[in-house]
Amino acid sequence: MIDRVRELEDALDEYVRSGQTIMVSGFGRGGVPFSVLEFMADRSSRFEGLTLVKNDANEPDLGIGMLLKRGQVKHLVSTHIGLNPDFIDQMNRGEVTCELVPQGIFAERIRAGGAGIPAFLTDIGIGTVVADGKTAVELDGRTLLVERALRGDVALLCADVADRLGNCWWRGSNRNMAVVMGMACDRVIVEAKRIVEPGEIEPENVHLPCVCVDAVVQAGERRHVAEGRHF
Amino acid sequence: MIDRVRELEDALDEYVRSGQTIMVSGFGRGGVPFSVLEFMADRSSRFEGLTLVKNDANEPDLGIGMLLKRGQVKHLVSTHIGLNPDFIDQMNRGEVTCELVPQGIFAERIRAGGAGIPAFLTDIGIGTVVADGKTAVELDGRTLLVERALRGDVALLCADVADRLGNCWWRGSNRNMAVVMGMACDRVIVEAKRIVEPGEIEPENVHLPCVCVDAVVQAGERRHVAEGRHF
Amino acid sequence: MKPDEEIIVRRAVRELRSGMVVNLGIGMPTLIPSVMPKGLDVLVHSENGFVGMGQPDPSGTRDSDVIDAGGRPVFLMKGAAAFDSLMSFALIRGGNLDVAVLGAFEVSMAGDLANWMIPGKLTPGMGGGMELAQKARHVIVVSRHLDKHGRGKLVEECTLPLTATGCVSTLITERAVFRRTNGRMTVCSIHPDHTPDSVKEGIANVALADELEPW
Amino acid sequence: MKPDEEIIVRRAVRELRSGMVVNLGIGMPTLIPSVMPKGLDVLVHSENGFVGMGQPDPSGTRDSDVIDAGGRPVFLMKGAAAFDSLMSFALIRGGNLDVAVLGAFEVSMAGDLANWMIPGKLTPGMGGGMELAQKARHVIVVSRHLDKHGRGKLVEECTLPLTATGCVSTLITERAVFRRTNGRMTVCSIHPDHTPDSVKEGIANVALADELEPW
Repeated sequence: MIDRVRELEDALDEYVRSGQTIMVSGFGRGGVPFSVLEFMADRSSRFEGLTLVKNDANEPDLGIGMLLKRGQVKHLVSTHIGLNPDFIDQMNRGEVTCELVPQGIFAERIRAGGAGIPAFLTDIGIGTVVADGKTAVELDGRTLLVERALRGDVALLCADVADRLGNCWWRGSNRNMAVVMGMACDRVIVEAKRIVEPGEIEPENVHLPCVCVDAVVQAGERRHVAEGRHF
Repeated sequence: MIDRVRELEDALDEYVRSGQTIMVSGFGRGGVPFSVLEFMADRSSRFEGLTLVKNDANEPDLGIGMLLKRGQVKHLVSTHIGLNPDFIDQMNRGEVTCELVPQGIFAERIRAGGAGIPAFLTDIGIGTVVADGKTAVELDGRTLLVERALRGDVALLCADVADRLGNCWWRGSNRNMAVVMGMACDRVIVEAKRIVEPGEIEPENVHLPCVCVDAVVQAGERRHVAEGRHF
Repeated sequence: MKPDEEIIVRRAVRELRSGMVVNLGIGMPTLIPSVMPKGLDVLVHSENGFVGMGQPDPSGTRDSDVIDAGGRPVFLMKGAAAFDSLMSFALIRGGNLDVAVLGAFEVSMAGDLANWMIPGKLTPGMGGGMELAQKARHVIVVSRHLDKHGRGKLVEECTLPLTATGCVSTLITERAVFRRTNGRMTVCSIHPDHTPDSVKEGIANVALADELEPW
Repeated sequence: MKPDEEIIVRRAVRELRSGMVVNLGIGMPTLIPSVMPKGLDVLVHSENGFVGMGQPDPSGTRDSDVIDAGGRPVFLMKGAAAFDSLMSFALIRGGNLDVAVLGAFEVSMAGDLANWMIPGKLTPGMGGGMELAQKARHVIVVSRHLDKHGRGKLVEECTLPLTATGCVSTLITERAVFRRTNGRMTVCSIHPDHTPDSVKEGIANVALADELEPW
C-alpha cells in the first residue's frame, strides 16, 4: 500500500532547499501550515533566500510572518499585505521585494501552472498599474492582458483531513489557495490536522487528489494565538 | 426562502428556445439529463435548430441521440461520437455539422467561458488537424494555440443530489462536464435524482454552488436501458 | 459600530433585494450582515470561499475555520457552499455577483475607484478588489463623506492608483447617496440631517438629480 | 479476452511499477486491471473522473454511477478520488501521469500516433487521446501486430490524422515490444513464439536492439 505519511523533519529535509520558490496555503489564519513554517523559522539558516507565493503576508511573528522577520525571504508574490506592517517596513527599506497580484488572477495563474496552461488572457487590471509592463493583445476587438502560469518548487499546505495516500479535504474557509498550489508545485508537503485511513474521505468529496501529494505530516497542536501573539 | 424547485415543463418553457446553444452534461450514460432530453424529443417542433455542446453523442435513441435522430440539432460540439453510428451517418450525409475538440480543451474552453477568461494558450493539438485554422502565437520561445472560451444560452445538467437552493452534488463518474457547464451558461436547469433541503449537502462538499443554478427539476424514474434499447 | 457607520451601512442595506448575490468587502461593508432585516434573502458571497455567509459568530476566534475575508469568524446559513479561491473568483469574473459593496480611498466623478494603495504610506494590496470592482453588476461604495483631512472622498479625478475605471454605480456616505448617471456621479438622495450645501462640502462640482430619492 | 489480447496486456502490465499513476485508454487498455498481479500498487487514472480505479464490477450495468472511460462499470479502490473532467485533464496536462496505455490505428517509426480518425470511414473523435498522448511521461501503445488487411501497425509515416507527434515511448504487440530509441522505434523484445522475421512481417525497415530484453 502506498503510504505518504512522513515525519515533518524528514519531508522538509528531502524536499525543501534554500533559494527555492515555495507556495504556501492560507488566507488570514485559515489553512496556514503553521507547524511547517515554525520548523523552518526555527532553522532559518537552512531555509534562506526563498521566494514565497502566498495569498497574504500573515501577521508579524505568525505563519510566513516569522520567515519574513528572520530575513529568510527575498521575494514575495502576494495579493494583500495589510496585516503585516513589519513586512511593509522591510519592503520600504528595500530588504525584500513584493509583487502584488489581484487575488483571482493570483489563483488563476497558479492553477494555470498546475493545469499545464502556459498563459491566459484577461481584462482584469486594465487601466490600472497592474497592466504596466504586461503584454497586451487584441482579441475579437478587445484589449486583453497576457497572464503567465506560475509554478513552484514546493507547496506547503495545511489540510483539515488527509488520508495516508495524500487525498485532502478542507473545512470552511481553509481551502482558499491550497488546491491550486498543490497542483502547481513539483513537490507537495501537506501538514494535516487529522490523518485518516484511505477510504475515510468519500471519493467525491476529495478536494485535492493524492497524485499531487508527496508527503503528509502531522500538524502539531497549535499554540493558541490571538491578535498576533502566542500564548 | 429562495426555492428554485420547478416543474420540468415550466422551467423548459421559460428558458429553452429553438436556435439556442445548449450545453448538456454527461459522459457515456453517466450524468445525462435523460428526463429533460426525453421531454424535448417528445416535443421536437418546440426545440429545433439547436447547437448542442456535449462530451459525446450518446447512443442512437438515447439522451441527445433522440434529439439528433429527430433532426432537432444543426451543430454539435463534442469530443467523441463513436458510439452513435446514426449520427456519424447524418454527419456524412451533411444533415448536421460537428466540431470535434480534445476532451480536456473542451472542458477548459467551457470553464473559461464560465470563469470570465476570454481565451487561453495551449500546446495541445499542435502538429495535428486540431490546429488547422487556429491562431498560433509565440510565447517565451514556444508556439502555442489560442483557444477561445465557450459559453451557452442554457445548460441542462443531471445531478445526483440538489438542494432547493440549487447546490449540487454528483456521484462517481457522473460529474464529468456538469460543473463547468453550469458555470458557463446564462440559464442552468438541473434535473436532480434526489432533491433535499438546504443544509443537507455539507457546504464543503457542494460541487456546483447554487448561484449558478436557475431551476431544479425532479428527474423521472429512468426506464431501464441496456445496450442502447429501452425496456 | 460608530453612528456615521451605522447610517451608511443601514442605507446601503436598502439597496439590496431578496435573491441578490452580494459580496461585502473588507472594512465597513462587513458590518452589513449585522443590520440586515429579517426577510431580506440575499446570498452573501465572500471571496475567501463562500456563498451563503451568515451573521458574525461572537463565540469564534480569528483562528476559526469559518472566517470572512476580513478574518472575522462568521456563521454559515443553511444551504451555504464553501469552495476555494479559484471557484470564488471564477464566480466573480463569470458575472454571478449582483452587487459588491466596497470601501474607498477615492471615487472619481466618472466612477473610477481607488482603494488599494496610497504610495509611500499604505500598501495593503488589492486583494480581490480589482475583480470585484470590475465584474460585479453593481458596485456600491460605502465611505465616510470626508477623509480625516476634511477632503471629500468623491473627487474630480483620482490621484491614487486605480482599482478599476468607471466601475462605481453608487456611493453612499453619511450625508448622501450618489449614483453614476450619464457617466457622472450625481447626488440622488440626502440624509435628513444634511442639505445640498453640506453634501457639497469638500466636493467640487457635483450635480443634484432633478428629483431626489427619499433617504 | 482473446489469446492475442491476453499476450499483449500481460506484457504491458510488466511495464508498470508500484507507485505509478497510469491511465488506461478505451479498448484493449481497459483489459489491464483484470490481469494486474497482487502487490502491483499502481494508481489508475480514468479521464472521466477518477484516480484509484479498481477492477471491473461484474454486477454493474452501463448505467452505473461508477464507469470507466469506455462506459463499463468498475469498482473504486479504498482511497480513490472522484472529480470532474476539468480536474481530470488538469492532472493530465499538469504532468501527473507516469504512463498512458493507448490503442492505435498507426504508430510511425518516429513515434507519431494516429488513433482517432480514419477519414471517410470512422470518426469516433479524439476524446481525451490527444492530451494523454502529449502529456503522459510514457506512452505505451498496445495493438495487434497487423491490421485486418495484414498491414503492420508500425508504419514508416502515419497516413491518418495524427493524435500527437513523437509521443509513443513503447509499442507492444503480440509479437514484439518496440521502444523509441534515438528517435526511432526499435525492436527490444520478441515473444517466444516469434522470430525477427515474423516481427518484421508487414513492417518496413525496423531495427533490432543490440541486446534484446527477455519477453
